[in-house]
Amino acid sequence: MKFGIYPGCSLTGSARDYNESVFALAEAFELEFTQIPDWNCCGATAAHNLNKELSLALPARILALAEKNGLDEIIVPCAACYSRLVVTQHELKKDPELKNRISEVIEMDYKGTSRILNVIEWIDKYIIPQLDAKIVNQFRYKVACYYGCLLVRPNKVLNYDRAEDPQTMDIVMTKLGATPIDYPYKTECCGAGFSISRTDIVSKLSGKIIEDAEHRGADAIIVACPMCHSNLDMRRPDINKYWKTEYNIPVIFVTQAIGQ
Amino acid sequence: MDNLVKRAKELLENKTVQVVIGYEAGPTGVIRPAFITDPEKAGKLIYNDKCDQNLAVYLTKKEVKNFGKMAIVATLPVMRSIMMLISEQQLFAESIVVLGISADGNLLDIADINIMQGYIEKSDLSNPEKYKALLAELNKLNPEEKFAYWQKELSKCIKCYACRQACPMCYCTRCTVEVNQPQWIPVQANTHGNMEWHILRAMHLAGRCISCGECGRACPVGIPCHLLTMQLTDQVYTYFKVYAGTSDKMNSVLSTFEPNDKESFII
Amino acid sequence: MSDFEPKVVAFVCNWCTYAGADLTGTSRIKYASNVKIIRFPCTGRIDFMLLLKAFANGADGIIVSGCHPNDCHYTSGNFHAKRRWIMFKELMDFMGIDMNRITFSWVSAAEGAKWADVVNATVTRIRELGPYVSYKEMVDKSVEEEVKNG
Amino acid sequence: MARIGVFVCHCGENISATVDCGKVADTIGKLKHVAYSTEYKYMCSDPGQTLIKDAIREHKLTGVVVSACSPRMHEPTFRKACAEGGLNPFLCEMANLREHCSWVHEKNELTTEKAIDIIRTQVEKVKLNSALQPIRVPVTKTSMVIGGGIAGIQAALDIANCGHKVVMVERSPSIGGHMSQLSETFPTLDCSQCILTPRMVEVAQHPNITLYTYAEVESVEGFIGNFKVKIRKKAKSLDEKACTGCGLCTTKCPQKKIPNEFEQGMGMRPAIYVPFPQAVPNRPVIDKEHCTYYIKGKCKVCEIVCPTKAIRFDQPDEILDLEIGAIVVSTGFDIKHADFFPEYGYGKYKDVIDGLQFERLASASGPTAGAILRPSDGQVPKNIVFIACAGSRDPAKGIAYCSKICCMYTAKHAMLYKHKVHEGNAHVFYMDIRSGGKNYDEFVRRAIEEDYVNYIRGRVSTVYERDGKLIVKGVDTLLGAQPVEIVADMVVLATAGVANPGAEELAQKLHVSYDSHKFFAEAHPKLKPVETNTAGIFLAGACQNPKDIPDSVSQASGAAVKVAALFSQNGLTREPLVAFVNRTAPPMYSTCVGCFLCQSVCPYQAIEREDFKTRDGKIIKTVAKINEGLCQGCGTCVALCRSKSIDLYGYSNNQVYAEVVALLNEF
Repeated sequence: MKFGIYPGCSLTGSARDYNESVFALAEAFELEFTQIPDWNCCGATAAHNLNKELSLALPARILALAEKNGLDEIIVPCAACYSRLVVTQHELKKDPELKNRISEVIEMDYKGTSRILNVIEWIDKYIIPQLDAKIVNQFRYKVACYYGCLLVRPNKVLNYDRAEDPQTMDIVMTKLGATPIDYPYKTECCGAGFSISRTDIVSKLSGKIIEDAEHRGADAIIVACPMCHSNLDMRRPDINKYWKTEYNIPVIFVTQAIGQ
Repeated sequence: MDNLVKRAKELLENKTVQVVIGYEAGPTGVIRPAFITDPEKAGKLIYNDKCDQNLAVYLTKKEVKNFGKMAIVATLPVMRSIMMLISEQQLFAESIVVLGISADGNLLDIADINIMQGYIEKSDLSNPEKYKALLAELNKLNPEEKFAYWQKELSKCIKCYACRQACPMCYCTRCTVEVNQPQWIPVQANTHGNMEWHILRAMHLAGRCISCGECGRACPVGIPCHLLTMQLTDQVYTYFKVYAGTSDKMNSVLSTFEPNDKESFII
Repeated sequence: MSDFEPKVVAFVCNWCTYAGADLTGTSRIKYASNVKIIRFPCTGRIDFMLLLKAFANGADGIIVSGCHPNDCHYTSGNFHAKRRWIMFKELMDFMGIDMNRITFSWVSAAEGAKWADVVNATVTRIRELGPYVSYKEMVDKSVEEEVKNG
Repeated sequence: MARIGVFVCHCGENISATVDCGKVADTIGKLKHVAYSTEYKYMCSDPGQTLIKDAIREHKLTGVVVSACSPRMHEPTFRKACAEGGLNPFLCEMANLREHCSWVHEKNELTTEKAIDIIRTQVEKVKLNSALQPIRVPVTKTSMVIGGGIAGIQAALDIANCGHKVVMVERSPSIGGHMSQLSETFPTLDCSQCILTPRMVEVAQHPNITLYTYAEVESVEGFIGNFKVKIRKKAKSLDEKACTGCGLCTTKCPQKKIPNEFEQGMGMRPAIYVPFPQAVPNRPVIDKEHCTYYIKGKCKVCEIVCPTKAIRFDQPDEILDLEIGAIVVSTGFDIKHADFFPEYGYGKYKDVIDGLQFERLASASGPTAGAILRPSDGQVPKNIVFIACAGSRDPAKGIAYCSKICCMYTAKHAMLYKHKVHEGNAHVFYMDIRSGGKNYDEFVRRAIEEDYVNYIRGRVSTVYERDGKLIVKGVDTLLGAQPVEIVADMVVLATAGVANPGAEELAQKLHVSYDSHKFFAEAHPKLKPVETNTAGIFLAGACQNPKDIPDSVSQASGAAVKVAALFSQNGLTREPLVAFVNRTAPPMYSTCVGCFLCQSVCPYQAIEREDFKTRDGKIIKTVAKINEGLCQGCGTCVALCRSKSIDLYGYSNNQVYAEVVALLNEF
């Protein structure tokens, strides 16, 4: 089985740890990846606010490249990239005329045949079945599974898990030996794109997410999105300053939890 | 086709069936239908790419049914005809054994209707390749040209009704053309009446035609009347996404509906 | 062709379009007198052969009209009719029989004005198309053929 | 030889103003087979009708065409007149000269010509009309009411009080339905049990009502007036005649930890049980799924303690065959349960409950004897949140409709809470308050103004537990979409009303349509709200859509009247304009070839199978047959039938063909 992987910008930058853990997992579980050659920006988060065709053309080009290289399944670890790619596939499937127009724009034939997996789906499908044979250390911790907004929304398009109180990451973590806590902040906003421009908002919102996890006695917050990670983790000093707290609960990627 | 002969012989010997409907070579080498009732004569059965008659037409004939349980050499169109006949309650699944023939001419193991359904579903159910070109060509004509074409073709019709007799789906014991109160279709052969007849036939086969092309082959004056039903087969698929003869519980297209059936011409 | 008065036959269902046409009357909305109505219980009752018979007997245009989808007095007759007309139209188009001469419409018992519009639009269109010469010629020729062949 | 009479009406000047009636009558009079043609000012007047009656006798007419207004207006009038004149009424047709000609065209030659064409067409048609007799269908004067909730009870009592027999079939061990679970009812706050139980007893004691509880409809065949129904009486493991209802068995049953359905799982019951103290009939049943004897093969404590030896462990289910003339479906509704609201923690947190559970908490006969106590720890909740529209009007949840009763019962719940917990705070999140109904809005205002219930217009995004409290996060849209967070002790969800489980299956058994939410469909949304598309089957109550008690009861009485009207005569008379499948001499029997495609086009399941058999019973041929009792005469099967074996009286192939020919040809 040959997968395509679309890393996107985060995984080559601020979320290098995510990237490395995904590849480490793949190696350990003997799953071969091919990085989509000549990949480009997925358009998140600005493109779909500015220009609809651009916001579809960018992901369409990525998908067309994957098709061209015979990659039937693409894993997209970044939740924002995942959302853009799936939304594009959905929009172009719905509207053949638009599909033709976009095909012209990207100067490539786009068919929409690739299956797009987020990291949880990928783990569930390919890692979990081999888990018993390969696992060295069970991840025996109380965890708060934080999904963020993009992994499960828009629910009608993604058709993945449920928008309110999603369960897939909790199930995966349970299989890894962890005990997910009852966590109402699973899909609350972390501040997302305000990461750079309004750190005060990020501090306020992310602070609440961390506070509840700490309060419920979680040992770690598990994420599957580089943006969530950077807001909850990288902005921790700002958060602690804002709330006058000293939170130190670790935020780790779901892939890191397996490799631990 | 040793397998076919062996299987037919077996079926007759152990009295699973009383007749095997298949193909044989006539004295002049012309392929013709064979009705084998004696296991010793099973050797006469042949199958090659000239065996293109849709034998399913015999399944509803009293003379054949009187033999008892029937086995039938069945290419894809025959299998699909069988599905239609069962759906329309003209045939019982338990009264036939299907000696399926694959596209490359080999004997298939069709143990029951479900297996046959599986085989049909895997097959290409659109109109046969060889007719597609002519259909496409006709569709390109403008309305006047189309009308002229069909007038010319249908003027040849002699109302022999061979197209009807050859079609497995035309199993009615009394056809509309035999109704004279009112006289729906003129008795005489003339262009207008012929056209009405062929429209009637095509409409009656809408959603039921399994694209075997037998009507066209049967026509002694060479009217491509199979194109009429095949055109509708295409349209049925375009509009309703179904092909006839894919299950023994087919809902006929014209006797069912979906509330959101799409059309664009009703104002 | 200016004095050509087309003959138009309307096949309508009793519960919606016939009643709608009654309402056109009670509302005193005027429309072309070329159209004559045949009443059926339901569009589901309308045999496609009757449309052909109308052309054969000299109609230049036809209107087929019934209840809007979901409004059928018999709950589903019009849905069956709709499928029938889809197939019929496709076959006619394939054979080059002029479907511009047939108007299919849904006219409810409340749409008296729509009925007048449907009739007027159809009559205007048929007037432009002229008499259905090609079909008439075929029919006439066929009669001759018959006479010739005895 | 046909002798047709044509009567041209002037309709005052309505027709004659644009149509030259004299010319019309003259021209028509010259047609072959027209024996008499005349004109008159008002054909529908008494003298006009007399004119027709006299002409029928005088000219020995075999058919009549009244050329006047729309047949939709006066066809019955003139058919009656013809019958009085001695002509079969179905030999009369109308030519619509007014609505379809004189009123819509200008006065000119063409209009008069069109009038002639219209009449000519009807003359040709009427020549082919057949003398028909009205269809008489016998009626079995016993009705069946399916479902013994308040709607079923009302319908049964109304029908029974009209003097007709009623069979009531109830799935559970007692009648009473959801109403018996309710604490108090809006807008009067009178006790539900107090007004319902007398009705339940009346049903049990009414000489015209036969009650089958713990029974289900197995199958329904036949048609209006003549249904054949099979009912499965599930084994109660009890000899009902021997049982005195003393209840000793229920107290001694060792299996006591079964969630009580009547208490919405908030109480426990034994395996042999009476659903609630006021149950009718007040006899226990054994729940075989939980009974130790049925599971493990030993116990039989109930059998040992029973003073009248009424327990029957080996009792089989019983199938009853009934002849029924009309059916009232009143199977009620259900509410959405757990897992539907993960965001509200329903099913996850004990103190998030639904409206019916709250009813039981508030009920004097409920698990807490009427005290509002939270299920988790039995404490009195100081802060309670009610969430209206939990699922309803929420297309994302698949339910776009309004459940109608929730606004009112939520107000009632909040009020009941405030009456019982004076120091407590009640909050209601709502989208809109829909309180249309007599004294309904006043009731809601009372909750707000007199009982100080805090109404917050906005939706709740999530409910979660933290430190033993329920955090309700919502929004107040009247305060500029201000986020609201309430720390509550208990949350009550007004979950959407949905169709009962099994509704779809029952609808299919009854051949009744249902909507995409599995609610039963009425025959017409405005004018036939009680009828279904199957003649003789009527709807009452919330099985059609969520309804409150007054609406259910009104509809039940409406359904009862429909049944009583049907039973008021000895048979049904129907217009004979129905389809028929031809019959010919053997060995053909019919030109029908038995493809039965007509069966799937028929909206009324009116097409049956008829077998022709040899003397020794071997089937020669199976052909279609129309059930005249069910056929409504749409004719869809006629147009579909390829062999033209089906035809329709009144609109036969011959007639419509003749109309087309006549309309287009002058002869």
